Amino acid sequence: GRSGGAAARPPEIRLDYAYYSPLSLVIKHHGWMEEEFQADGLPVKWVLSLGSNKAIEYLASESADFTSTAGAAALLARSNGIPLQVVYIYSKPEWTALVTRKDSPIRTVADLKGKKVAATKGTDPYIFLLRALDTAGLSQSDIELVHLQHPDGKAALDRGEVDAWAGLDPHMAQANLESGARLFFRNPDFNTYGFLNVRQSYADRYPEIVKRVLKVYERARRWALEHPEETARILAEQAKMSPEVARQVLTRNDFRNPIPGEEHRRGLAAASRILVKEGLIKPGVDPEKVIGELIRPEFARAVVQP
Amino acid sequence: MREVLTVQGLSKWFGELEVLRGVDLTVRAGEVVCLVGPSGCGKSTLLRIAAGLETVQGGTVAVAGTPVRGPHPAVGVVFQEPRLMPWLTVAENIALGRRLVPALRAQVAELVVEMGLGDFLDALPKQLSGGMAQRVAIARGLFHHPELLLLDEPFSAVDALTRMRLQEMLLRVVRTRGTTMLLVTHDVDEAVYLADRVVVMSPRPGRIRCEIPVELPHPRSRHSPQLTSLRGRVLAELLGEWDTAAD
Amino acid sequence: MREVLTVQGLSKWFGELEVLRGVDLTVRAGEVVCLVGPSGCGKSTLLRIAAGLETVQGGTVAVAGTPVRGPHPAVGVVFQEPRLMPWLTVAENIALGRRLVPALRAQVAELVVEMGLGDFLDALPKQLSGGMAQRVAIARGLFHHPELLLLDEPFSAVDALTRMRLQEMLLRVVRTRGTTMLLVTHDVDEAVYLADRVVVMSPRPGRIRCEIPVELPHPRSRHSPQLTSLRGRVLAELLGEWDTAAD
Amino acid sequence: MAQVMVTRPAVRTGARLRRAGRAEAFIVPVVLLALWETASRAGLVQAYLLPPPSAVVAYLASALLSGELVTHVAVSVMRVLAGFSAGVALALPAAVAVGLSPRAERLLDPTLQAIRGIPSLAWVPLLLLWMGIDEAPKVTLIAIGAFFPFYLNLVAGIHGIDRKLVEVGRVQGLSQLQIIRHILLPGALPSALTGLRAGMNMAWLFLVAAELIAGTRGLGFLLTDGRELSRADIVLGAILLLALLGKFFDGILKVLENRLLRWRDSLKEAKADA
Amino acid sequence: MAQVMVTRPAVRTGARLRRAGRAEAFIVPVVLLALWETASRAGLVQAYLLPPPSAVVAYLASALLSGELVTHVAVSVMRVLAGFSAGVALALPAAVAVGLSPRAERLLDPTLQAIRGIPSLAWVPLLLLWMGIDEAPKVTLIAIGAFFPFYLNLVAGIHGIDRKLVEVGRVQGLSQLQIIRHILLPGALPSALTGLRAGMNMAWLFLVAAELIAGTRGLGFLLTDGRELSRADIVLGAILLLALLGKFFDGILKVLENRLLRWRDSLKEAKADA
Ligand SMILES: Nc1ncnc2c1ncn2[C@@H]1O[C@H](COP(=O)(O)OP(=O)(O)OP(=O)(O)O)[C@@H](O)[C@H]1O
Ligand SMILES: Nc1ncnc2c1ncn2[C@@H]1O[C@H](COP(=O)(O)OP(=O)(O)OP(=O)(O)O)[C@@H](O)[C@H]1O
Ligand SMILES: [Mg+2]
Ligand SMILES: [Mg+2]
Repeated sequence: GRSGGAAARPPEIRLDYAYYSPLSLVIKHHGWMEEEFQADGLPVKWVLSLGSNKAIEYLASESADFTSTAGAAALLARSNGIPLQVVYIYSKPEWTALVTRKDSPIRTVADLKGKKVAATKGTDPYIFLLRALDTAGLSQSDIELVHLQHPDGKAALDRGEVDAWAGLDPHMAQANLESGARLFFRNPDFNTYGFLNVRQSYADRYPEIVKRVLKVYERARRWALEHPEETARILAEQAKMSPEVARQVLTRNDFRNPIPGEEHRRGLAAASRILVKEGLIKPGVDPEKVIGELIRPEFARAVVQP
Repeated sequence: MREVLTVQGLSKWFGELEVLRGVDLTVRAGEVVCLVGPSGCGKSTLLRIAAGLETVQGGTVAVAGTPVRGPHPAVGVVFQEPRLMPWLTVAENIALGRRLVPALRAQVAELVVEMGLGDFLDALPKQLSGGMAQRVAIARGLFHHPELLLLDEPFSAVDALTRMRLQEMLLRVVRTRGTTMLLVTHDVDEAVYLADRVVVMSPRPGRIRCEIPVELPHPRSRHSPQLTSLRGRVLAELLGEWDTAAD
Repeated sequence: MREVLTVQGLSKWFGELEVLRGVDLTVRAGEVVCLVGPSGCGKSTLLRIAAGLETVQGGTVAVAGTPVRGPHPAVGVVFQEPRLMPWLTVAENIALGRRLVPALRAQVAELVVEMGLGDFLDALPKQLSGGMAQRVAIARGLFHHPELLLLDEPFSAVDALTRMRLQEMLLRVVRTRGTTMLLVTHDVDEAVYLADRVVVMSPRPGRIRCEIPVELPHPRSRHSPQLTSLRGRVLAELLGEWDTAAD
Repeated sequence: MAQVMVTRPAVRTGARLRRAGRAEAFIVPVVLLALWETASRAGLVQAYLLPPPSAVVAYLASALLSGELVTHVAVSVMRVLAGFSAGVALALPAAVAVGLSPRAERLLDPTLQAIRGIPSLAWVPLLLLWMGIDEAPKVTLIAIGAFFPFYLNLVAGIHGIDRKLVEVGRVQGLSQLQIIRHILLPGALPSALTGLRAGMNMAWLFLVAAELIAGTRGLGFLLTDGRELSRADIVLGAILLLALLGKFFDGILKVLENRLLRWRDSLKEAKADA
Repeated sequence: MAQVMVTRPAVRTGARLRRAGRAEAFIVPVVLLALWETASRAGLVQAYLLPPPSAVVAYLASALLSGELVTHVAVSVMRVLAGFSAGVALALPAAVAVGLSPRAERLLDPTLQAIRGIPSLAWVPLLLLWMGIDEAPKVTLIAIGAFFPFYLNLVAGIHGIDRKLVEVGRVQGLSQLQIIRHILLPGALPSALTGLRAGMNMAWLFLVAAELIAGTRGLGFLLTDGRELSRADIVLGAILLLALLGKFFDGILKVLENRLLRWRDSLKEAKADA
């Protein structure tokens, strides 16, 4: 029952790890989650998420209880009725940017007018692209949008099939190192953060568990801030990246503000305007309300020590 | 004597084609009846109906007094083609559906030797000559000791001497097991030599033109004057129908 | 006279099974040779070798002086089974491989009528009786006017009267087109009636036991005393071999 | 002894029976849909996980009205038909060669069998690399999908042809080409038709992977897009349409099969004749 | 007139010929690999897009040494075998029922044909929902993949059986079950074996989708993971292994096919006997 409070406990701790969430890799590498719950005899089950949409599927189908996604993906899911909530920000990543070939004449967003640009619909790079266009007074109809999966976008750019690409790490870092692809438009604020989500009912039922999981995340966050080199090594090893790529990816992660709050609310609100305009959020859904329901900072507030 | 097969007023069409018209035929227990008639007149069809393999448009068919609704366990059939399962050996084809335990295999082997196929117990159908395949089919028909055996030109592919041997074997089966036989043949000599009664059919649509009893005891001499004269009668009946049809 | 088929010292094994042993046989232009022998002695195999469908272990085969390496355009074959393409109609089977333009269709129709199958020009094989299918196969073998025609028990599935009609037709073909024929049969009457020479084979491994010339002009009378005595000779040869084999 | 076997009255074998047969086809799907709807309404499954059929139908209706659905379907059908035709057209000569010549078999078959093992998703980056992002790689991927089932079945069909019939062709003086045309292909037709149906199926299965390549239209795209957007109603709507379209094209081939194989004296035709 | 047809010396038909045949199988792949390596080295394609075979082999070797590869292969093989067996075991009774009974055909076949049209990727969210993320959904998805080719071919095989042979069973007094066992199944065996091979292929194709479900091991995972990480060498290594393993299991079934169908008097066996 819901009244269980501290006494209520799930049969196991099920959470994901993802190449795009360095903290999850750090925790898994050190075995800290297992350590935390060992005394209770609670087994820990790790699931690898290969992308936000998979992480959401695991969460929605109750195959996992803590999963990592981009903020926009969590917003889309919540607006489509999946009752998830963000309890922790594992990173403020700059995992997306606009990329073009080394020798391309494209220098600014304005140069994209009439050009072919690759992106994966509904994902952070896609939202980033639209927001970037907005800064130059352009809209989606001013470019030729080519829908490609992230790795395919990288290949298409390299082969000259498209003029630019709304890239995503680690593909972006790799493109940069391999072929000298240029990140010609960057803006960390246009990324929608790395969200650690739980189902609302889970948070209601097992608040103590949520706090203890976040405590472990806190431990990892502090450690990562103190040991950037080792964090990069763990990332390279676990995510099979070359050390250079891992280092580059890590420099674009900011672990300083883990508590979901106003900053994230604003970020999501900006993203939601794009999503509504593109018809990706169903008509009749009020984004403000959804964002309000999505963000649940109480656990992080209780755990994070300034 | 008990009627093993009773056919009354049978008519059969294949779509637009009338094949049998009002056929009446009775075969009594222990009898050997030979059916002769021009090619395509419906002999095989009649046998298939008796075997419960065809629906009809009119008339009745009964085996041992019971209306035929499908294949009957006491009725054996030797089809016009060998119809061996290509994936089974000779022995397995003969004992179709049963596991070849040693005792059964011995029984099969005996029959195979009687058929003059001693060395081919484990051969596959594709390794047999035409006449050999036909003999395997006969062995299969005999193997489960049917009360009524329907044979459709069973010796058409074997040489004169093998044919005689097999004819004797059939007569032996009739004598020892009391099997009733309805046998289609186009060899008039064979018909009068084997039959207690020869039934002559007319060209399509097949009717029974006449029945010619052969009231000679076995063993018969193949060249006896009685048989020669019967042979003439049967041929004349066939020929008569032929000429009628040709008009 | 010109040798159309020449077989010398032929030997053939199927794996461990010796089927033909040192067979010599010559067929001259315009001749009709009938091959008789016990079931499984290798008659079909010999025909298949002459048709270029089998490899051999020894000896030579030549058609019109040329060594046989595969099917020869001037050689026609009528197999022991009808082997009709089930997806083609009677007419299409007979004209296999050629488009049935009206002129060709008329030719086919003529032949079909001659075979007594007038109504079945457009029937599918599954709609034919055993004897009808066999007649279609004969028509197909004749249709492309071969110089040498190899026939494997072509009349085994037809009734006595149809058989006689077809025999006359074959003789007419020999007379008018000069076709040479090698015909396997197990009907000794048929052999002596049709043949210029009857070749008797021994049981497996098949050898040529003897050749019996039939030096009677056509038309022959089926019941002439000469034929009856020849028939006796052939049967005796067959029987002799049978007894030898049975020892 | 009573009247025995009377043929069933002609009426039953005709239209009535056929109509009854059609109705029976709907029993299972209707029962499944009813169960699903009930489970959804009773709250046994969360609507965000598995929306009830009514919600899926509602989505499809709205997409139909907006005209969007017609485009998706039309685009996918065109791609599948193009890819299927190309795949089949290529598989035919390959299968004939491999079916007939042991040398061609030794040379080609092992490589083809290995290529057959490459999953559709794995082709995407390769095709992108070779053909870019337009229609070509999509149609090619679908063609690859359709190629193998047809190839495999046709080879098996040719290998299974009764040697006796081929011999007839040879002694009747048919050329190699005539034998292929008049004996091997018709003889392998039953297998080939099975292969055609399997190939059509595979073409639809590969469509989804194909439309991962730079598409904004098509049912495969709709499916991926729905997943990307966490829209279960879109996902299920796309699945439903894919299943129905697959069934529709399979139905066409099945009718073709029944027509082309009327000559058979087999179990199936025995039933149909009765 | 010269000596005519002498059988080829026994030696040639034996080991030597077979060895020559095996060698021929490598001509095409070796040529392809050589072309690819040359293109890579000549800089015609960027190594990070399509690394040369040597780079792929290098990756495979390192993964083999670390022991990782063995795990991936073993896990995938186990899944494929489990799913394949399950799919085939379910397809057998379904196909027999549909093949024999027109009623079962009307009832089941349309629904199955529609389900067949659901692409592997579309199953992933559904199976996740029903079965979670462990082995069950993965094996189930592979079983679904293997089910349909076997089902389709076996039904076609049963439908195509010569009615004449079934009649023999009936007049010999065989029960319905005996007819199935002794006549229908062996008679449909050639088709069933084609279906088995196609089903095995499909099992491998569906493996990749199956291993999208929360896996961290298996070749399908390796493939997806490699793409997600932009590691073309991993992607190609996985493709190579999938192709080889697919070929290997197909080869086993092909040997089985050749053995089980020795009784046939068909083109294939005629060649083998010669
Ligand atoms: N399945 C079928 N469909 C249509 N017609 C058929 C079928 N079976 C037989 N027939 C026709 O029925 C007629 C009689 O055939 P049946 O096989 O009974 O002849 P038969 O007397 O046995 O001839 P034969 O001596 O040549 O074997 C033939 O004209 C044949 O064309
Ligand atoms: N493909 C084959 N493989 C193995 N053995 C075969 C093959 N074909 C024929 N035989 C064997 O060769 C022998 C001769 O066969 P063939 O068909 O020539 O006999 P036949 O004289 O025509 O007999 P029948 O009068 O019964 O038709 C038989 O013992 C048969 O078992
Ligand atoms: Mg008949
Ligand atoms: Mg023979």
